[in-house]
Amino acid sequence: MNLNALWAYANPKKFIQTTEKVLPWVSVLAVVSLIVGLVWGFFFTPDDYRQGSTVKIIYLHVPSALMAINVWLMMLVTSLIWIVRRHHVSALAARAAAPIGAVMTVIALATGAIWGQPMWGTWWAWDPRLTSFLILFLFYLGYMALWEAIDNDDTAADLTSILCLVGSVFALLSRYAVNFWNQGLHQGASLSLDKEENVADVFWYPLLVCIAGFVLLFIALVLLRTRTEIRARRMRALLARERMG
Amino acid sequence: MGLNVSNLTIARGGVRVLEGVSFTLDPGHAIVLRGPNGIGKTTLLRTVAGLQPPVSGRVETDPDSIVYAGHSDGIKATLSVAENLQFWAQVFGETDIETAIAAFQLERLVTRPAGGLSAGQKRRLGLARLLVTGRPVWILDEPTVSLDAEAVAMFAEAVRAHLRRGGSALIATHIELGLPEAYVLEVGPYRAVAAEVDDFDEAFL
Amino acid sequence: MIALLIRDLRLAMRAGGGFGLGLAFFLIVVTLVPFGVGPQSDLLARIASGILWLGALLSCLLSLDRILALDWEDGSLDLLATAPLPMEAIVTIKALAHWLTTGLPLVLAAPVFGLLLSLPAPGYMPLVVSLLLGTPALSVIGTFGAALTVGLKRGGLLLSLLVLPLYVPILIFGAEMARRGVDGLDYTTPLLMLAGITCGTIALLPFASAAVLKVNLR
Amino acid sequence: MMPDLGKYADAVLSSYAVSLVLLMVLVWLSVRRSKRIKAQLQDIEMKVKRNG
Repeated sequence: MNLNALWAYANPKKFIQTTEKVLPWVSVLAVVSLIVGLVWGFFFTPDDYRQGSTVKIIYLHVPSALMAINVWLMMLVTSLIWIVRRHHVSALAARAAAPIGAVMTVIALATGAIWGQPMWGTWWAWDPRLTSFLILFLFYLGYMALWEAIDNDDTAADLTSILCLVGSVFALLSRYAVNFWNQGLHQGASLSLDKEENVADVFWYPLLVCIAGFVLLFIALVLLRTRTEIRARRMRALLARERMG
Repeated sequence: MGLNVSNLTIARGGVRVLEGVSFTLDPGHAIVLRGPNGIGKTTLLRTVAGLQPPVSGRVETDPDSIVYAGHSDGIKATLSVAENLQFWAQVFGETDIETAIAAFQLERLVTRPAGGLSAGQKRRLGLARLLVTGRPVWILDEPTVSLDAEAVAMFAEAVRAHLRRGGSALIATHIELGLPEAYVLEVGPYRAVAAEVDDFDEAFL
Repeated sequence: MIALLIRDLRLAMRAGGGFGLGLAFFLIVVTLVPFGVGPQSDLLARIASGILWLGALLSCLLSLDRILALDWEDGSLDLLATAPLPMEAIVTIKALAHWLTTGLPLVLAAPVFGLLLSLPAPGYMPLVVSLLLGTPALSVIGTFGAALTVGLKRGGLLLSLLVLPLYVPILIFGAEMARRGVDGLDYTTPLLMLAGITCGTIALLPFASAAVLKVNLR
Repeated sequence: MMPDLGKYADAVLSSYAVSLVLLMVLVWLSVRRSKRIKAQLQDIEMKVKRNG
């Protein structure tokens, strides 16, 4: 496939036309896989011998934590595309994704806190992972606030893209700084995806379905919200032209 | 070193305001831009001065030959008149501020803090800044706001002297400056034509 | 460039807000802490380095919106943008002027305020060094934030929201270095990390600030 | 039907509740805004076309 043909979808009108057809399918797939994954995980998996039934929280905690980071990465990529190629759809997709990422971060933090209470005996610990997610949440808030604060859409797109780039570097620095600052309680290996062999198959397959569900849900929401942003943008452009007569 | 603008299209807030603007400004000449409010004169001047990129078209000039003066003069209230001018002279690598002070009759005000000047005096100080920069192409947006008749004459004389030295000026204004030798450019005919509503693309219009 | 620096310093002195205000705020924070946590000197000694770092950070934050806002309002920024100075140089000078008027006085005053909070003797050296290394980065990052929010009406609060997360790594390494110094531990690692972050920030962030400022001037 | 969650029932159930509520609120807000903006845009497009 010719790579240049891909850029055609960066035309707002073409984007709306294409996503019109794709969106229902993605939405249905997302709902189905979320229901399958969560039902499978909640009703048909055994308890962990150490963590008891709290292991079921994994089906929400791990996918949302993954998405919290991946959404930011997606915003970084689309910001770069905006800076380099100046496709408006790209900048608007980043804007559309940010609230989703923020909600994912909140879910990861909330489920983490609820899970931590019985396991570690505390709702909140200044553990490196938890702290990093809190900082990530602050980055999302700042990014969204900057979008909201600026009237001119192109200016807002430029500024938020640069903030996203600079923020990514500093988020990474914070991650290392926080690790250095406190070694932490969070079990890295047994539940994280980097060492998948440590998660028994009974937990692993429903988890995979849940992750797929979260990814699909994110795609569906991003498409929907990007369409909204494109329309809102066109609306503002038309109104501005009306005013100028 | 002149200024050559060809087929320039400019936008304000994402909406095209002027398109196909072309003109040439040669050394020793002045162009006065005229047109109703909101037509895009300020945007045009800012684009020519390099503060914002054009939608399409070209501005050919040496960026180191241009000095821009907008609606506000960049005057610091706590610095004296002489300190304000000295600062801008240093930024542009010049030293002489006496000529500028004399041209706008600021002699009696040099030690006064700029915050204590009247609006017209501030404007004169802002215009005197043009002289201390030593740059040949002046780009002026409504330079005569809050000036009285005498000060307008002062300004016209300063522009005329500047043109005699081989400089040039691009001025947006509503009033008669008393510069009969200046070429008047009406920007009204360049007003951008709105595109078809249905056919929307990257510009969302 | 020197002219711009001299002008900014002169303006800070004449307006009176420059040197004095940040220091006064720092002093107030240090005075209020014992009211909040109690006057026991062993407790104060334990938290002194952290409080001093937080106080320095907050008083730095206080003056950030003035870095560019005044020059924006009176049109100086437009004129500077068309002057023969690269925008990168302008933002660097602005950050330097901010550091000289805010950061440096804080660094010099920190030992005195350390006395007030019964900072243990081995802590003074690492505290001052960490502040000396960290505060320039605070000013440079703050200039980036100020450039982002320069055209906005209610920029002040947004500026804090944008800048504070960026301050996290510097605060962590700076405070960690000071804390290790107090405990008599080896503080080479945080020292090197802090120095590295500051150098990287000073070297690279002005390009981002300049790009942002150019966008805002359009 | 309902699996035995033992002594951690509160934790498990509340984390599912919190997550699902948050996700649903996000979806609901997105859909609502999408519909509203779509309608508004249609209005404006009509108006612009009528005015020529």
